[in-house]
Amino acid sequence: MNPPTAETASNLITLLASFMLVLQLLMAVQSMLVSNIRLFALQSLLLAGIAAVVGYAYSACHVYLVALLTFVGKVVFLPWLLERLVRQLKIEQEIRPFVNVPGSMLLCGALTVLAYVVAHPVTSLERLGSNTLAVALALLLTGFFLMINRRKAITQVLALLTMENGVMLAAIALTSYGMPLVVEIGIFFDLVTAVMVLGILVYRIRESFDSMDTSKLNQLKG
Amino acid sequence: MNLDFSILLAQTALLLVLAPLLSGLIKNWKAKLQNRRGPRVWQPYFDLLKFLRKDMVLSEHSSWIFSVTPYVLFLTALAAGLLLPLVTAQAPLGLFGGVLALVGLLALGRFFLALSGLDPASAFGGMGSSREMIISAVAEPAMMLAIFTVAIAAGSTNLSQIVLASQGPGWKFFDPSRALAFTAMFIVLLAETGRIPVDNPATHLELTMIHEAMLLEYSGRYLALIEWGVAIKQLVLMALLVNIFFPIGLAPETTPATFALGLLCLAAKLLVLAGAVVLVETSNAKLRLFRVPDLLSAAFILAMLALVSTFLFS
Amino acid sequence: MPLLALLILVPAAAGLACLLVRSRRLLPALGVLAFSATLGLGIALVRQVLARGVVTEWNGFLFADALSAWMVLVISAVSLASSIYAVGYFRRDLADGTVTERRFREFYVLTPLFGASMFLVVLANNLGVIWFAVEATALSSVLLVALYNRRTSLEAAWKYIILGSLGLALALMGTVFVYAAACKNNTQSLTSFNWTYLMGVAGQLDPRLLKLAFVFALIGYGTKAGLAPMHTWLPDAHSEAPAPTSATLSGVSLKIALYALLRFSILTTACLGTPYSQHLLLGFGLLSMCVATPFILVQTNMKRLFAYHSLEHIGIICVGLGLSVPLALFGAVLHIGYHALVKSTIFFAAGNIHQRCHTLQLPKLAGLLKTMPASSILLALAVIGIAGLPPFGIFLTEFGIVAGGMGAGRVLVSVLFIAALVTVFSGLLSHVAHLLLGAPTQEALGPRTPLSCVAAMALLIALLAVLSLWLPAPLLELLRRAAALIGGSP
Amino acid sequence: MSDLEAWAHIATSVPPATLLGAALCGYGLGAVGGLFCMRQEKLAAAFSFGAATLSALSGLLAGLLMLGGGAGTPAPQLELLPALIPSLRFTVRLDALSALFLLVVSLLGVAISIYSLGYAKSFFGRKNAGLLGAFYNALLLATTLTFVADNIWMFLFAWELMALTAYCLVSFEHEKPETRQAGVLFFIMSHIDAGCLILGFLLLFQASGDYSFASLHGVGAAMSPGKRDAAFVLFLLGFGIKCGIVPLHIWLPVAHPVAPSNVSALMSGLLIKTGIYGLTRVCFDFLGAPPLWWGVTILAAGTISAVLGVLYALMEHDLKRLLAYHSIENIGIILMGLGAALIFLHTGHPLLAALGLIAGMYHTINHACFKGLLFLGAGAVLHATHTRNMEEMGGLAKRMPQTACYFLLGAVAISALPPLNGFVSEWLTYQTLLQGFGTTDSLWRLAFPWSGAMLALTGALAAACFVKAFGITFLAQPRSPAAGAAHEAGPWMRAGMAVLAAACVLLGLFPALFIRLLDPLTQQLSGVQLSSQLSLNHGLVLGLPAEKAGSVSTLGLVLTGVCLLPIPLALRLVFARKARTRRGPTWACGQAGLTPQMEYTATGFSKPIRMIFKALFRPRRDVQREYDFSPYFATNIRFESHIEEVFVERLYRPLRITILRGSRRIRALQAGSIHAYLLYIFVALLLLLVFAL
Repeated sequence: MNPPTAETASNLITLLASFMLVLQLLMAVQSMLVSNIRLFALQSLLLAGIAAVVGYAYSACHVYLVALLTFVGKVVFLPWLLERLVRQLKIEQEIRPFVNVPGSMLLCGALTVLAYVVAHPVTSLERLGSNTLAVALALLLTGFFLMINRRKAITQVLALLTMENGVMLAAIALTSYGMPLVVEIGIFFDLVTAVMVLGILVYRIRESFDSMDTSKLNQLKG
Repeated sequence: MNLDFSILLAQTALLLVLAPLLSGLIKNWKAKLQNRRGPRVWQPYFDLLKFLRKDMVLSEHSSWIFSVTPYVLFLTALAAGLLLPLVTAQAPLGLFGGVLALVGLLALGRFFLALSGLDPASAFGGMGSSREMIISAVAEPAMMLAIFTVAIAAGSTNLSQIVLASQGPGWKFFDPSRALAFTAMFIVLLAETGRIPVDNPATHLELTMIHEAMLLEYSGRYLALIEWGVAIKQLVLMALLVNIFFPIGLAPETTPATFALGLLCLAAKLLVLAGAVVLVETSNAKLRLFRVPDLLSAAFILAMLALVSTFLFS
Repeated sequence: MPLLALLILVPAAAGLACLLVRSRRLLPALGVLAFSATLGLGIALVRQVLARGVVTEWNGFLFADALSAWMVLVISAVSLASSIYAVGYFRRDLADGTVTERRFREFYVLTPLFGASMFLVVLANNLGVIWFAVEATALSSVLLVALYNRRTSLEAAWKYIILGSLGLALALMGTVFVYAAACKNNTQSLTSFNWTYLMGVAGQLDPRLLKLAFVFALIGYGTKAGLAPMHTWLPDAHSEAPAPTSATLSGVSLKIALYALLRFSILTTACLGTPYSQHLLLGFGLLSMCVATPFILVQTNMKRLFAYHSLEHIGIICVGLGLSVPLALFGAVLHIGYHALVKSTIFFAAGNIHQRCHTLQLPKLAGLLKTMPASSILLALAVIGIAGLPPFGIFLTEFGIVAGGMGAGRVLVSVLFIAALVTVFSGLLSHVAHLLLGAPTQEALGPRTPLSCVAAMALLIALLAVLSLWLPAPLLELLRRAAALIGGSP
Repeated sequence: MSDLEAWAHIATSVPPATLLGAALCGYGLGAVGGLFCMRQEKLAAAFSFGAATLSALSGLLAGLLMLGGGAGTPAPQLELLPALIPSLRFTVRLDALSALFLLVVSLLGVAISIYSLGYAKSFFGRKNAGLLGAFYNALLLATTLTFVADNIWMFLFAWELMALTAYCLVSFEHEKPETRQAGVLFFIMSHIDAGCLILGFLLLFQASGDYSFASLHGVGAAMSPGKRDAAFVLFLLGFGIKCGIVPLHIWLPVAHPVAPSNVSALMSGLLIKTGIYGLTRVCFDFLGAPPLWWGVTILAAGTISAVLGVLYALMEHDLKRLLAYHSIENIGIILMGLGAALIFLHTGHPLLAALGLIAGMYHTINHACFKGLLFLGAGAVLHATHTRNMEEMGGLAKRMPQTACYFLLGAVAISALPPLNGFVSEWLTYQTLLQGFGTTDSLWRLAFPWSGAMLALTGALAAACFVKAFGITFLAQPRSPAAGAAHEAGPWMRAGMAVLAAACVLLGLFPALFIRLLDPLTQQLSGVQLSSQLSLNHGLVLGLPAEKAGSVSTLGLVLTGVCLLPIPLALRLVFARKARTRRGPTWACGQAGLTPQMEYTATGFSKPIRMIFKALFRPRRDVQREYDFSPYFATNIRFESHIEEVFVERLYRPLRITILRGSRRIRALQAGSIHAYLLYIFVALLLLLVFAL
């Protein structure tokens, strides 16, 4: 792998990673469910792009396969599944989150700074893209905060999936070609079944409770 | 310890004879101080004789304890007397027990007397035994501390040793610890023998009598035995007090001469103490029942001071 | 004869078979058959492990050492007992309609899969596969928790899946970090992710990365293991699930996640050399014990009471592992076995009481010794066992852990340990005494407890009693090797 | 006579270890037998209590042989079960201290098992007597194991087993809610003291590195003073709860009365002694040379427990609660002896330390006997009148003559009146305290006579309390129809009481003989053999080593009494031959006749003490008066007076309330909202990321 393509590849990966972080912040602010799903789809697309670039940079065919899987799974199938669920359950608007918009923006910023501080001593290991590990950690932490902040079940699932994206980014950034293929497929398969099971549960909860507001699910106390 | 029976018999006889005389004497002197002629000095002998001859009425509710108690009281008092160095420094049964055994025997007598007070199912007996047990309980720590003071000075609880130790050189009485101990023991003596400030021996008024209430149901020879036992107990306690704190005339070994001399000294000392008791009885009124603990706690404080002063001033 | 593969495939096959088989009567038999087969295989595995130290198959993909063999035994014992118990339990549920036909079949499909994924966790060599297997246990058990389809059980299932997935996402991040540290010297293949390889090369791994990995693994797998403060899903899930499932959940599945966390801890100790991971385990263990205490003291729901008690016992095991003194480690490993047996009996008894008296509220229940003598006596014996009283083995293990702690000079830890144990004991005793003794208050009583339920409980209590007083030599050797393994000397 | 010698020869030839083994197996067999034939009550009860009697007998023999063999006999060791973990082994060992307490447990076991053979009949049809027998045997097994355990693990194993079996027995009649609460309180307190003991023993283990008691002898010297004091405080707390030292005693008056009577006798005669055994073993054997404040603390604790125990006992009108409080008082007296001995060990007077030990141990044996006797008597009375309230008894002496005699004998013994065993052990305690005054010249020596005075107060109050207990229960007229219809206890029950009564008399009259048995103990713990100097005139008189010190001979006093008996008899022959005796009504101020309501009541009897010690009891009384037209002509008056349990009201109840309120506040953490749960995990992650890396 000659140096110039490595140079451009790491720049490209850093650019795409930062775009993923921006999308994450947008999701933190956005209150419409459907647009949130689309933002997630876009973020997954960027992740697939990064995988493709890594594949090209190291010309390792199995990374292309991972990029393709990410594209098919996370950009096409999961958003379609979630949108179908949203349409079926006719829930449109995300009700007021716990922390208002400026507050959550501030918190996401703080979490990103924390991610950089934590990732700093470890960045020497990266091969492609400067401090993509920090971006991955930031995605993880902000996804976690998003999950706490939002009341609707679908948004919590989405936040979980963005955390998953963060982990995948870390996998790609830290290791030269990502994790071994079998493990990738296993993880991917788990992700899909998790979302399907969540779907079943959301459907059943929708049946017995009339609304999808998770803060209503609090009978089990003490 | 040569258990020669002569001293044993002499001391037993002495105890039996002197006891009624002493209580008769005290009654007589008390009357004289209240310028009454009062009963003659040996009136108690006649009383005992009369009781012995009279028929006896036992309460229908009482159990075997009612009949056993007179014997227990009489024998424990007598046995306690024999533990005491009455006339000479040699107590006849000194080996069988020291001052703790003496106190224990008197407590055994009191225990059975209190039970016999409860036995005939009358309220007076119950009230008497309850008050008797409680007052003796509160008096016990003061007596024990006074005994401890004396026993520590002598290094043993054996009465003969205590007497011999206190016979040492110099006039021991003015030693502050012995004076305080004597006062404490004197107050305890008043409580134990049921004298005026604590209990009125002469009355039959239900609410004021403590000791008498327990004997209410007795009659005939049982009453005689109990009266005699109580008199012996009084003699024993007064002799104990007198011999420990004023060991004059108590010769180390017993010969007929020392026995006679000792008897004289004992009589003199007992008369002085009886006079003191009579003086206290006539000059004081009976305390209310719940003021008696204050009197006895005063005795306890005195005994405590006596103990402290053994090593504070020496 | 691929022993390890069979251990995983037999329950998986049983699960699929239950999907296809039409007649309803055959399903329980299949479940019991599957797990008795795994028990047999487990015993064979133990014999092989003792003979050959380590058993590997599929060129290193499946791997079994002393610790995993012991876990296999525990899993198969508890699953067998709960499948026997489920026979009687569901016959009564089907009879009074609380469980529909579809849910009944759903239970018999998912439980073997749940067992299979648990076996995969303990037998996998690759950390990624371990993560995948733990995720599989979570997914297969969430629908079991929601079996009754009541509002509360749905809520419990929802919390179980959300917190579980979150934890596993963090655990995945930890696994990625370990993998990154492993392939720094750019050997690029599946084997470089195997635990055996990692242990071999532990010296050269980057300590900073491993510390970060252990932190994420601790929070991730800690959530699945129910360590405080990540334990909040545990009482809801264990009290809402049907009795056989909550027995398996409480008895074994918490320890499966703890097993995964333990693998990380062994790796980190080997790499760092300092007891960094043991101090964290110790801290979280003590925190779990202290957090469980107030909830047990003022608990009003019976199943939640026993669920919080499991939280406390997980804390005990973590403290044992954290002290990493030979006696404490032996105590912790043995405690895993004893606790699994006792806790399953207790949840079986809770199931019986729930079905007989139709309520789990402790104030409403009293005098069960008269109304349900058989399961009450077995519950009393189980509570005596779990409270750590002498005739049963948990007294031995708790004493071992404290003695190990004091021997290692950790006085404050031992004092806290004993204080938590005594407080929890007093809470548990006053609740159970009120439950069992006195005059019965229940009027409308359900049908009598079927024989299979009582048999399952009696089997477990008998096993516990035997193992408390006499450990067969091979088992003792297996436990000593497992303890040595955790202690860092292979 | 020859077969007697043969029997004696056989008895002495069997080694104590096999006898001990036989006893343990016997108890185990009795327990299992009781469980198996639970269905046939008569057979189960007979088998289990019979087995208990025989095994207790063999235990008694083992103890006697071990102690009789003098100081030199080697202590046999026995391995009971194969060890689960190599370092934690089930071994037992019979050294001097264990042998003494084995003697106590077996003596009491024999008497109470015989008693139970008759007492179990009251449970037929109502409760399961086989189960009672099984738990009874298990308790005896666990207690014996506690006394003879040879390593930390075995001791704690037996200790917890004892707490478990005692709990099952205390809540045997669990229909009544007060029994359940008493059982739970007992078990929680026992578990707390087990916790303290575990920590204490492990502190010792830290220094010795090995679990066996052999390695723990004098391990205190190897420990740092701070750790040694911490270990002492932990042991004092742990064993203090089981002994019933005053601030920790609240479970005792609650648990003993609710248990079946044979169990309360066993518990108060024995279970409390495990605490004394523990304290002696630890303070004298393990912790080495004690600092001064240890001895003074135990002496002070003993004094306070004695005085408060008897004061609270006086206020009770429930017969078994009264006896339970007296256990606290007697424990206080034992601790006085042990505390004084500890102080002498510190000031370097082994001779006096041995005397204090002998006083404490002898009172332990005596207390086991007379307290067991009193509880068995109370059990017989309860069995006959179906009530524990003394106010409803009376006149039982005529209806239950033998039980009355035994109870009276016990009462005289516990009130420390000559010639019985209570007097002898209190005499020894007085002598120890007296000698103590001269040993040091620091101000601490005032503690000895002050404790002596308190001991005297305790003795006298105990006498008052038992005049009340015996008088109100047995004398005068029956106050309730049940008491009127009372019948004498069965032959087995009387036999059980007779054994203990005989023990009390023998221990009282021949102290020198039994003190010779304590030689190996004092040799082991304080390095001095004292019995030869104590027994003068070949065993008849008990004297102190110093040549002119005090001495006592209860036998002598009895003989004197007998010799003096002819005097009153002679008086009767001489003067009262013609006097007749007849039965008449008691004097009732001339009115018609005495009704049972006119008798003195137990509450009335203890009224003066309640007035004198008002500050401690804070008595409250309320009088409800019903009247038709004028308050002065009341038709019905209800009087109720009760005292305040200081420790329960001021210390334990507020503690319990704060703990439960705190737990409810913490319980709010699990508020049900998933967002809160996620926040907890998030905070945990952040904290770890920031601090732990």
